[in-house]
Amino acid sequence: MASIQEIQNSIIEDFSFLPEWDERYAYLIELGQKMEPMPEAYRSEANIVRGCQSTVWLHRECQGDKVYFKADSDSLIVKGLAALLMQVFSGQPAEQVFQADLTFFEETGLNKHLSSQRTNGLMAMIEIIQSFAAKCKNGEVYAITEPLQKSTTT
Amino acid sequence: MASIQEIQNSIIEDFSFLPEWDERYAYLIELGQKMEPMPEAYRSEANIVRGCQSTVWLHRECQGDKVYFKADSDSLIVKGLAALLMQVFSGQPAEQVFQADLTFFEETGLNKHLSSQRTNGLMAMIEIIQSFAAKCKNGEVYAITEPLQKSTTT
Amino acid sequence: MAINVEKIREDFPILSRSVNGKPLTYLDNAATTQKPQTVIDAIVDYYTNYNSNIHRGTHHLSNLATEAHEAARNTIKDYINARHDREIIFTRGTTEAINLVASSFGQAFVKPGDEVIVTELEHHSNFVPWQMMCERQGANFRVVPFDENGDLKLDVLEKSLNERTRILAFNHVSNSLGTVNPAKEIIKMAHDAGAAVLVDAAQSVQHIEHDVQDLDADFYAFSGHKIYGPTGIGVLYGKEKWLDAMPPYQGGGEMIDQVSVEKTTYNKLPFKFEAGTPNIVGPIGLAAAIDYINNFNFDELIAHEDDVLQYGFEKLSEIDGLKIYSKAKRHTSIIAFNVEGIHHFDLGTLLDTQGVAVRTGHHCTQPIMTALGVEGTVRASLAFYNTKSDIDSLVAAIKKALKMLGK
Amino acid sequence: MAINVEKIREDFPILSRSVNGKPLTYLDNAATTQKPQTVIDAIVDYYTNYNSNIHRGTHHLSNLATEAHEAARNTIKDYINARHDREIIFTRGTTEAINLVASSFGQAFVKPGDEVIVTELEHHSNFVPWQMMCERQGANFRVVPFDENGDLKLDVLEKSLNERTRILAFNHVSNSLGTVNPAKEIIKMAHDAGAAVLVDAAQSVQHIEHDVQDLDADFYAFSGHKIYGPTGIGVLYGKEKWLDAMPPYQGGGEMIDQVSVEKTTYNKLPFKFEAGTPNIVGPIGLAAAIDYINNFNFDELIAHEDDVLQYGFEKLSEIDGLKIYSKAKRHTSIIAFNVEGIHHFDLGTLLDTQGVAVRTGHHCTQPIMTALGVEGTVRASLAFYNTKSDIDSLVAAIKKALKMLGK
Ligand SMILES: Cc1ncc(COP(=O)(O)O)c(C=O)c1O
Ligand SMILES: Cc1ncc(COP(=O)(O)O)c(C=O)c1O
Repeated sequence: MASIQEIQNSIIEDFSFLPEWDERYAYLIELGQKMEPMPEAYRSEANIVRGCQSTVWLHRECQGDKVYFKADSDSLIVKGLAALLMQVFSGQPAEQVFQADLTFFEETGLNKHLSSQRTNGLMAMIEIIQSFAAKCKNGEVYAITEPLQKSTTT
Repeated sequence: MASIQEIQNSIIEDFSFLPEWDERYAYLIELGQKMEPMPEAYRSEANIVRGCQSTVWLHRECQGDKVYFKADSDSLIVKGLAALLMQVFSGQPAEQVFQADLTFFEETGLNKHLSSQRTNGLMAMIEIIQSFAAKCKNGEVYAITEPLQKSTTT
Repeated sequence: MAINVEKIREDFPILSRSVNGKPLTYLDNAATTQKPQTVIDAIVDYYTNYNSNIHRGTHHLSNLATEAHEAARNTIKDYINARHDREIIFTRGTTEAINLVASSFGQAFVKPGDEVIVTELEHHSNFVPWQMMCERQGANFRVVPFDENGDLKLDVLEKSLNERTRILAFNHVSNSLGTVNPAKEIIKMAHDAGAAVLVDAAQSVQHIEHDVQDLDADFYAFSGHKIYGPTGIGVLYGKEKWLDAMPPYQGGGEMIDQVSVEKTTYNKLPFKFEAGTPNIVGPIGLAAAIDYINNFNFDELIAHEDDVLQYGFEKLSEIDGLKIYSKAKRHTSIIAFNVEGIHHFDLGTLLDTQGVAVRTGHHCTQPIMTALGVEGTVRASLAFYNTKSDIDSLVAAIKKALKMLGK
Repeated sequence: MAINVEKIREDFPILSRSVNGKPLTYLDNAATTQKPQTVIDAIVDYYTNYNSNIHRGTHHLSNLATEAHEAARNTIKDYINARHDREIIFTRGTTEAINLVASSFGQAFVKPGDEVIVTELEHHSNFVPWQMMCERQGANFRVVPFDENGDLKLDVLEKSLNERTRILAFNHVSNSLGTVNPAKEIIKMAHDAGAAVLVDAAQSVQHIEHDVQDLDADFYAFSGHKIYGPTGIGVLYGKEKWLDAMPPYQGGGEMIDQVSVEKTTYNKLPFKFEAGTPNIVGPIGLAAAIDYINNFNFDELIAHEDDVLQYGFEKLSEIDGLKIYSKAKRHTSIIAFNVEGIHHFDLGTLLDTQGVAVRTGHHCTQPIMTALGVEGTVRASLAFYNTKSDIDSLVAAIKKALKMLGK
């Protein structure tokens, strides 16, 4: 599996082929639409990450030294953003996720361009992902949702 | 006795001979210094008109259809202003005082030049003078200070 | 119409900028309005030529600043036709004005078991302060609902008013739907029941009638930044008899007459409610905005706004699947909508890439969203500098966005 | 000294104006400071290019405004060395910051019979809110006196602190005398007794050390307009643990998480304490002011100020009958005085005719005036743009005024 940095680089490259913001949003929307549907059981209250305007469900699991995530949102654009986060983080070693320096938002200009992070709940998602990785690393969690299922993430 | 408007006009004329503000203040200070001392009995709590920075004592009497005032202040400049008010109002018919349109402050530029009227208590003095005149006219007061003395104002 | 909107637009420098490579179409006026150059100039003039602390100064700059600040109070008084300058209290905005009344009126007049009424149509700023006050005073908090068109249920209001009702607070215009409430009628109803009334005029003072004496409002609150003025300044009008009877809100400089360890006495109105150095330049900028408005015939400005609003309703309702929530008997300046199957945030974001600024979300009116059964809406809101061509840009942008979202 | 004051003065446009036909000598900086062109430019830039409501927008202007507003919070956080941005709350000014703490801290932590301590050296804004709070909460209000030199009586303070003391509020620098209180020592004393501490930094943050962590202040308040920034913006720093434990102050937009008729929950720090649309441009202008200061070496700026202050003490004390009240062990930026037999208002007015702006009166510190046994004083107060030649102008103007007053 490619490293967090490698994946970020390839995202940055993908975006560089899309100079217009129209195209970039179209790409995000496509990513959102293509994301594997989230199992209904994961849409629990405990998995909700509330942005000011949209809701994200974020399922997280810890297996061995790795963390796995699944996400969904009622907004397609936020779902696209979540898809990028899944690409970057899901299946990576907890240690790496915890320490990761998230560069691709800045490098793609997404951070400046998207409405303030408070609005879309993105920062909250990232915070939860990284603090979950920290807990996983320290053996404090296995999977956070009930019932515990065999992971379906790749 | 000259009318309120005549007296105001002569004040406006006096000031017009003093183009520099230095001179105008010197004139006010002189007026203040020359004002007849106020009888100690008039420096009562009831006669205090509090400005933000200086204190004015304002004694008021109603005799027949006329009103009489005496004033003092701890500030020489305010005392000078009070002296102008005494010239204009003291000894005039209550009816006239009540209805008077105070033009000389504007015409001399004193209103713009002096620090805000809230600071020097001037507006408060004028208010008290005019509302006293109204009461006098309606026969609601004779003299406001105790003990009631024969008027010493001219 | 006698007004020349193209010329008006030239007075607002920001309107000629572009966003994301597209000309700006600014339709977020209910959130905040843009400022004419005269407002910016008044602020620059203040800081460049006569910045000073006010009211207690003994020097020339202080006189100039005091005079300008107090002249501004007078301009504002005239605009809303208050009786006296001293009935005009400066606050940070509508929110602070309402908090002031909730706190000071509450302390003076609201006892345990008393009642306070608001409506379901309120902005959080005219809801939460009363909720907090009721909790502090042990009073009951009542909320009057609106019907499926966005009109207040006046019959419910009438029944809710009773001899325990101390105060009714409602907005003249809903920021979320654009509903114009029949304010005069409502105020009369409340007064007949013996209750005082606060009118939240944040969305009305710039768009419709705003005569506090004609309305007979006891309190009336609005924000400078929503009426083409600066940020950080708001106005609370209160009838003198109420303001006199209420305790001060904040303590500090300006609101003081005498201070000693034993006893502190308070200054006269309006200063009793203006603790600390005020936003000195705020009223000066706000008065410049009102002077700007006064250059025009208000009715003509508003006729133009209404014209663009009607055009907006027409054009938007032609879009497939677009649902408009603003359906009240009378409304102004605001169109709230959603498109079936589309998240408001996605639509708003894609409008932005096309230079069209609208607001999306709950607009600080969650009780309204709950009643409508939605999470949020898209809201386009007008000012007199908007044109039919802004509506055309909005409609074109929506169509493009819907295509991108697979509709 | 490395700083070039003449060049600095060119950055402040108002300093080159004249007053009453004389060049302006501005010595009223404790009341409010003048603004460098960069602050004015930042305000104009905001209104001309990216004015918008913040935090909840879905459009580009709103992002730009939100970013600038929050970047400003960060600049201010760095200037006072707070731990987190969320410990920086925007208020209208020092007065509102103190009222916020008095109200919310009071509600949470002050019970009947508890004690609150202030000092006799306080501005009304750091006196009256505590007095009002003690009345509401049924707590005891204690005032620590100062000695004949204007220094706090630390032994009395030490004795006043006890296990019932909930909070001590004092100013780092007295606006009336210029006394610098030994803040670290005082804070340690209070903490040893288990009391929280609010530092009124309105007159210190621009003149002396201002590291909230080094001071270990629990709360720290100052006004933008006194540190070369705009009017209508102030800062409350609070340690996160306190702010978290305190109830909100005002209710409304921004400070809300969820609102319903049944239950309202509050937003996170700092927004929990920032109800309503804030003074959006205020922090942006204030950050521009701090950026301006940061162009220089702070110690060098202050060394210059102190140099002019010493020169002022020297020259003023040479005037016959002039009595200086500022005699504390350590002082900064302020000289308070009177001339025997002369009313402060007369002296101030006559200085003004000569273009010299000072403040006269009680300076919102009536308890200090009572202690000194005077009605008021004349106060000359410095900023780093003042020069020895300003002092010379002051002295010459005093001499002329005394002549006019017959001395
Ligand atoms: C020491 C002190 N505290 C508080 C204040 C109040 O500040 P503001 O009026 O900006 O709220 C002042 C202002 O004069 C002050 O000097
Ligand atoms: C109807 C209404 N009330 C109150 C407010 C609050 O105004 P501010 O945020 O300026 O205090 C608003 C602002 O959105 C509003 O639209």
